Amino acid sequence: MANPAIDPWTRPISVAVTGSGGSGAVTAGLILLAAAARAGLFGLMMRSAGPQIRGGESAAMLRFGPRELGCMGDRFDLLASLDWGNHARFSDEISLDARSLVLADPQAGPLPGSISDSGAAVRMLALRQEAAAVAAGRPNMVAVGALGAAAGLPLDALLSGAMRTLADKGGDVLDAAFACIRRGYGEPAGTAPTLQQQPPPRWNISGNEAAGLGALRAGVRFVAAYPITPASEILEWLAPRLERLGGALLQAEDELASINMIIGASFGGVPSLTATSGPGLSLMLEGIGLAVATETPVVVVDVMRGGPSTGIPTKSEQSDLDAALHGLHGDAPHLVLAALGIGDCTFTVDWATRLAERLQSVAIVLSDQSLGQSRAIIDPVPPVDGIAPRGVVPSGAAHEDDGYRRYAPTDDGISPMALPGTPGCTYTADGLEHDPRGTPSSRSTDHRAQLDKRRDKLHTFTYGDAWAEIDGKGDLCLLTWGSCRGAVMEAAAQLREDGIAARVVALRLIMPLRREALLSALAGSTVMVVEQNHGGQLFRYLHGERALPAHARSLARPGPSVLRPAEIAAAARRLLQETHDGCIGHSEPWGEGL
Amino acid sequence: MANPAIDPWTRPISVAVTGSGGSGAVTAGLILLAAAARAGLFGLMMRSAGPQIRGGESAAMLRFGPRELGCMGDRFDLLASLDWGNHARFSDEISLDARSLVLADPQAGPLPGSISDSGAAVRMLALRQEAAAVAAGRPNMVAVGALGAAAGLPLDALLSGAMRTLADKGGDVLDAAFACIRRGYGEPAGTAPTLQQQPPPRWNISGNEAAGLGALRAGVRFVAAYPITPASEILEWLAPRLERLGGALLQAEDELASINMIIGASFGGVPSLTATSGPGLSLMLEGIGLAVATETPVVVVDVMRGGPSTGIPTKSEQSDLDAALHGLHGDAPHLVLAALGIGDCTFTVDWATRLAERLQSVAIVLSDQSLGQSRAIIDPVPPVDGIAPRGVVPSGAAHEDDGYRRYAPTDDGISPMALPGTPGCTYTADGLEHDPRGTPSSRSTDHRAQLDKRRDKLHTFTYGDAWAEIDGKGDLCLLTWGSCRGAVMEAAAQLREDGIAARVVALRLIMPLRREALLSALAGSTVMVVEQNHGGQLFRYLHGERALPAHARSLARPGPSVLRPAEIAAAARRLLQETHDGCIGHSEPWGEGL
Amino acid sequence: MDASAIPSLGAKDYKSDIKPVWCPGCGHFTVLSALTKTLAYLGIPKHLCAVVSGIGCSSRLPAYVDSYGFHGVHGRALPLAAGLKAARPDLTVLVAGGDGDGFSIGGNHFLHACRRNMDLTYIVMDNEVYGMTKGQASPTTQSDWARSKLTPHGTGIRRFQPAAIALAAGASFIARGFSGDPAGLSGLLAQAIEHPGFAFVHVLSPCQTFRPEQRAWKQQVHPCRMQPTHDAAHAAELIQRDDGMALGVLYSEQIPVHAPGTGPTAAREALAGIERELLS
Amino acid sequence: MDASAIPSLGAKDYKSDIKPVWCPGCGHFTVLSALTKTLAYLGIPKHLCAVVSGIGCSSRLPAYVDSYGFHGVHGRALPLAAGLKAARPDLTVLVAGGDGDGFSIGGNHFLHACRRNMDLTYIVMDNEVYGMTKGQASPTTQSDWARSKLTPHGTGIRRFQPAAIALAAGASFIARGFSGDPAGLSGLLAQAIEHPGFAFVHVLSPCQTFRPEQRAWKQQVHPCRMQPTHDAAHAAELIQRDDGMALGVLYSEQIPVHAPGTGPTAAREALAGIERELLS
Ligand SMILES: Cc1ncc(C[n+]2csc(CCOP(=O)(O)OP(=O)(O)O)c2C)c(N)n1
Ligand SMILES: Cc1ncc(C[n+]2csc(CCOP(=O)(O)OP(=O)(O)O)c2C)c(N)n1
Ligand code: SF4
Ligand code: SF4
Ligand SMILES: [Mg+2]
Ligand SMILES: [Mg+2]
Repeated sequence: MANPAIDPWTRPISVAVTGSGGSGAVTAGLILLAAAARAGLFGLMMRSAGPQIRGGESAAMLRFGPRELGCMGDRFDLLASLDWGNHARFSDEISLDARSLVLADPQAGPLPGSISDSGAAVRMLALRQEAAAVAAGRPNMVAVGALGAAAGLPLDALLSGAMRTLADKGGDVLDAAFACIRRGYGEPAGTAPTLQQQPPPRWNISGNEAAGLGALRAGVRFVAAYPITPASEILEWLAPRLERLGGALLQAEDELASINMIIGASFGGVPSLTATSGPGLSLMLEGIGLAVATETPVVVVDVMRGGPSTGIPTKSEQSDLDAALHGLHGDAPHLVLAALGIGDCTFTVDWATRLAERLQSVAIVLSDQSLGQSRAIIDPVPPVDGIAPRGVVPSGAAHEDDGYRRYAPTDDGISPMALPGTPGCTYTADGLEHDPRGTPSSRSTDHRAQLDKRRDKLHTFTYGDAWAEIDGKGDLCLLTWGSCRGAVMEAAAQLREDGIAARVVALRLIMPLRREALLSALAGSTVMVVEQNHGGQLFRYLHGERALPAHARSLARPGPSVLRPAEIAAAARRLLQETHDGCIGHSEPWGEGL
Repeated sequence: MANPAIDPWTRPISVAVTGSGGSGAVTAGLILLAAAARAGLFGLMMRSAGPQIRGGESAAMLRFGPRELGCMGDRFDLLASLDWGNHARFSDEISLDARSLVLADPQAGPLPGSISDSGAAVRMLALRQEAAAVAAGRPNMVAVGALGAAAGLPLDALLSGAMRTLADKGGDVLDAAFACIRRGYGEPAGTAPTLQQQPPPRWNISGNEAAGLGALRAGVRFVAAYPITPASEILEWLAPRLERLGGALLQAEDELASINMIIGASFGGVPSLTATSGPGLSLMLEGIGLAVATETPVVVVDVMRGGPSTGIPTKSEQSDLDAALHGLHGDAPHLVLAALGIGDCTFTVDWATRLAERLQSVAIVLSDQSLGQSRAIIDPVPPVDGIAPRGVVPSGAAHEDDGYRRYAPTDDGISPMALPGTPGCTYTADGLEHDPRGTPSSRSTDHRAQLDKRRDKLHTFTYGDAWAEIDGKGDLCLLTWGSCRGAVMEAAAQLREDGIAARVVALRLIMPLRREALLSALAGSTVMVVEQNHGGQLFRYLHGERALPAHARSLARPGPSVLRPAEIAAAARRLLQETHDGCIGHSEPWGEGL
Repeated sequence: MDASAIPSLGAKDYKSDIKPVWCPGCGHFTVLSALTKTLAYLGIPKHLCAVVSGIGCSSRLPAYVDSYGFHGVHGRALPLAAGLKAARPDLTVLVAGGDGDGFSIGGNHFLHACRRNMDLTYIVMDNEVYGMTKGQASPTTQSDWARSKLTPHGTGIRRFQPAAIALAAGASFIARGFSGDPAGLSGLLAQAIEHPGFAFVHVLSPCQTFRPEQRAWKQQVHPCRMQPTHDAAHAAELIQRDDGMALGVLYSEQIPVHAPGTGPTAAREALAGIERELLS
Repeated sequence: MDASAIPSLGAKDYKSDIKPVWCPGCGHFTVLSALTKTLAYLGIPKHLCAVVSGIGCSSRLPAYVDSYGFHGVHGRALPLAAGLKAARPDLTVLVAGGDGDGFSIGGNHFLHACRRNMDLTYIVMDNEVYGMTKGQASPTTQSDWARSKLTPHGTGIRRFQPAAIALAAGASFIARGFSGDPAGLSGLLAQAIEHPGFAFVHVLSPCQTFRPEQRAWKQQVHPCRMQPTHDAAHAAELIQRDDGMALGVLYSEQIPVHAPGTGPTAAREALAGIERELLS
């Protein structure tokens, strides 16, 4: 049944399952993803749903292959539709062509025009009928079997994937699933599987889970938060695990409370974090400023969604960069980092937390819906090391006669922090400008000294190489940040296939900008800045820091759909053509246009 | 008694009155200011106080002269100290030199070192003793008389100034004041004055009052706000006056409420405004984003103070620019304007409100403590005209069969707004992304269309010349914004006296940036960007917009003290020197340094 | 008022053509129907009515009513409505939302709206859960409800008592309805809309998806045993003793309505007079 | 407890060397003294005490106490303190502020702190005005107080009733003190600090500068006539009938203290176990 052109061990393949809400498209996707992992493949799964809370329609979009996958591809190899009810909603996201294969249930009614027009091959498969033959059988499980077979996955991987995914359902459900998968696979009989081969030790993880793990690794033991899409899963994952580690999660009454709760906890000495999305970030800004002014380390993870305002809560966009960089009133330097992929959510949150603790500063970590709510099969991410913990006044330390100086100037701008409970070091942290002891002051000299200190401690720190991921060489440089890195890397690969050498620079530490390092990474190249927002927010920021050559161009395209490798590669080709023709003019930062 | 070098009809003179809280230094200043107006002079008065709520120490710093005064000078001609208690706190702000005259009460104890060291002439004046000779006499009133005489103000102007300032006090207070002023003036006897000459029709106005007036002129009839220093006077001035005009001011429970209240009122068709300072702006950002997304016109006046966080509430700084420009999550284009002087608070709030109404957008107007809480004698500011009012669907208008399309695309991006009460046009304004009818939509095409519309309506509007004030010609361009304009203008005048031709460009409309116009205003000049903050916020923003030449330099210096003309002129001279020496390198945006 | 006497004629005209995103069986559907029925019954012209809300499943209601509407941000419906009412006293302004929107993030505005007694009707569809964000505990959730992943052992803290808080904050009209009793609910909504001043209607509106056990509410609700009292102190005791399932008007009093800036005395003076005062 | 028996010995040691910004005669001075006296009386080690506040004249208190302190932003002291207490159950965490800070901008946190019943003591210095911003009406200001320029005819709306709201929100300890009765206040503060759970102390603390008429409070306060009751319903009625001038413990009950994440059962498992579960 396998299609010889489809071999996920050779090149990544893309598979989609769509259906109306409740049809189980997402469960089918999760099983296929787990199956791919069991079969030793890497994988990625994104999901898409309509506005309905329950019901409506949903789609699981998967990709698996022999290497880590940072983005969906440009096209789909396989599609199984559980019904055609709202398929139109996904036709943009799931592009098919003559090389694609569509599995359709004749009982589901006529094919939508978009399918016939795509030129994809269609194979009829009686999903409902096959499922009906099994007690409590469900068509989505038949689809799992059929897609798995078409994708060349071993049956035992599929069954084992189902076992993992349906672990908390009853045995009857599992038995029915097994039977349906077998029928879909075309091997209706058989016993329960034992997977022959031990799969490599990989993670099956979502970006939101990965962010939670990064927090735990860095020592976060207190979280206060208010639920919001698409950040809630970070909190849901952390709540029971914090408890297991002796920490706690507190559900706050709102985001004003949650940011202030973590400031209080961190003042008490416990590394603390909150997670939110755009509207919550807006509400937290006053509190974040307080943490900056009092030099209380906290971490805010913003899982971005479509903006402005309530925007498009279930879809991804990189449009909160401006607010994260510049949203605080007053001069309030802090750290802004972006996770470069699903697994990188672990690294970046881990690193950000350690930096915030070390530098007694705020770190805002930008993730987004496309990372947070997608799952991947990846190699485990190593923990961060080499950053000293928060500098704390040891209990019993002697200090000057004039009292403990919480905000004393030091060479690196970091003043040791006395935690409550330390005898002899009582002080009051204050959001008012203050002198070195923390006493409110409106003197120019105190203001200047503290402004300098809060800026310089961030600028003079040695951050090492993790400020960016840099790949490849070439005269063309694709400069990007956050979740776009996956698609940009794949675009660079496509360009290389065309003989165009391209380097990719993906920023992880956005503020403070490692300007000199960035300038040397860009040196001599034609630069295109790729990001998923309307205003070209990174592009403008980098120009503001005078960290881009004058000819740099912007590829900024808003959500809700994520950027595709081919879209980026095409823009790069146009740019090179223009450069070559000598007609490259002043760069308009708005529009995806070049 | 008058000093021939001191002639406010020829050149501006500076006068300070200092004392401990309750000593009446500020009242003395207000009388002097009113007196100057009565005498036909222009004037400016800033005040400074310590952290105490009442008591502590306070100073009135005045300047008056033959032309409008946009800033304090670099030095003081006259100082009267009511007591020396906390004089040290003001010695930075009130710089004296050998040409200065200090009036000191022998009963107030020994002169502080800073006075003797300054080389200023000291004249002893028995303030307390003179006051004691009058029933209920007060030393500050004696000081008014003495300073008035030293400054060359006519006695009847002083008495008339006292009458205006003390109007709501009893007749006894006024009589005592008159007697003391006469004694201080050196003309102890006499009858109540009648001012011979009719003073020119000028305003005696603070920046906060001026902002309130701009709002009323533009039609604002609803204000909701939460008190905060240094913005409260806008609200206090407006509350009774709105009522007189049939409008209302609602004191909200917090800033989250106040921004949403004005959105509701504006949705109902009434031009609406709120005023706040940095911490309140932070809290309003989510609501401002809602106004952007729903295209509901509102105006937010931010009277800036020292930041970050609670910062320095009673002192001025221009450090909220970043937050005003970029503080909103998502791509949320809006208007940002800055008042260029005390009187310009009227013009800029008036213009901003009309723009917001016309463009169905949010206008954030930046003022600051140095404008808001200072008073000036100025020529009345003419009202804004030539901007069409909000485009509203007339009652009884026909519209397409598919219902009223609130967010229909139009040529200029402005879709006529139906006010509640208009039959046949019911719709729901929504902070979710929406289609032209306002129905929530997560389609890429709808998102893109609305993002484009919200951006383009701001970018394509014809703003006319008011985007900046441009003065002078020359190879040196001092580019500034907001309250700094006064000092920059005076610095340019100082440079011109040295034979250095300088032009001044002061931005009033900061976003959307009139980039082409700015580039041509800067063309061919050596540019120095002057602002009162730590990060060089305008400097970076303009670079981000690619609206500055590469060699532009930044003079960014934080508060609390305001920038002085000589400080700016000195920086400009250093810059020219460096340029001349050919050693002008890469511009560091931080630090005042050049 | 005999609630069953409310004619349904015309109710459909108050429904917009937008399809609700709600799950099948969601209590909010019935609240929508009861509301449109009430608007028809009261004969409020569609264009003179505005429904304001925050964010949540319940807060999606305005778009489904064919009147003017504002779907604002989470928790801020009440101030937005207060501004609208201050600007436009001619409109009937209704505010709709959920227990999360109104009592968690919006709790402060609830307090101050009760005190402020502007002529608004506030309908909270309480399902004791955050429906829209997929099932976290809200302030009204029982402290031992352990099915939210954020609070896997339950919240462990006292429930928010909407009626008791409204009373303590100074609300002049407090009623409780149930989406399973649409006729009764329509009657309460009509009284609330006609009440001069701030009227709070606490509606028990089950969440099918995250709180299926709320189907039992049908059996648990009962008519309010207390007579509507005008004595706040007595009402405070009665409401505290109430089990939270009593339907009807819990409190009602007539006090002056706060109508900022709309008094008949507000003379429309010319701006010129104000400008003249600025002269030095 | 006989309040006059509290020894003042050592109270001075709890005062920092920072000079208060308060006006001469401000009620907040006495609250500061009563507090330091109480800390001395209870013998709470300075380094194990933390005072958290928002913004306002009253909120400047932490810097004047020689303990750890946090002067946060306006209205957010309670959540900051909740986070600190969750992280550091070993500390005595006190929260101080004003009527504007606590009941206007901070009203929502007040509600939820009462419900949450963490072991915090919340001292509100109520002067029925915004002192720091120079005299605007606060939620507790009488509706006809017309001396604020923002509300020149008075607010026209009902006053916020702190004790009634606290009770309705579920607070387990509610007392009222007066800065003019420092001994009585110390006694109440001691009880509040010793109360396990959330203790709310409403302190009448006159503003000399903007409410000089509050000097009359001295004559108006009187001891609380009600016996501390443990029946919330009954207390609700009593507090509603109270004139707002009764001093003493208005309500007190013993319920489980909420102590997130500090249960003795919280096993300190290794992170490795959690990481292992991620394997595909
Ligand atoms: C500032 C902000 N924080 C969080 C959210 C996420 N959010 C959306 S709806 C909601 C809760 C809704 O619960 P409720 O009001 O009870 O309505 P229901 O869905 O139960 O009807 C939350 C937390 C948001 N949209 N905005
Ligand atoms: C977000 C924010 N809004 C407004 C203010 C201004 N502000 C400072 S203190 C205060 C009111 C203080 O009143 P209260 O809490 O009663 O304290 P009091 O001064 O009367 O002791 C206000 C409105 C602020 N600092 N921050
Ligand atoms: S999740 Fe619950 S509240 Fe939301 S629509 Fe579904 S049933 Fe209704
Ligand atoms: S203004 Fe009032 S509250 Fe503030 S310090 Fe002065 S007397 Fe006290
Ligand atoms: Mg709910
Ligand atoms: Mg107060």
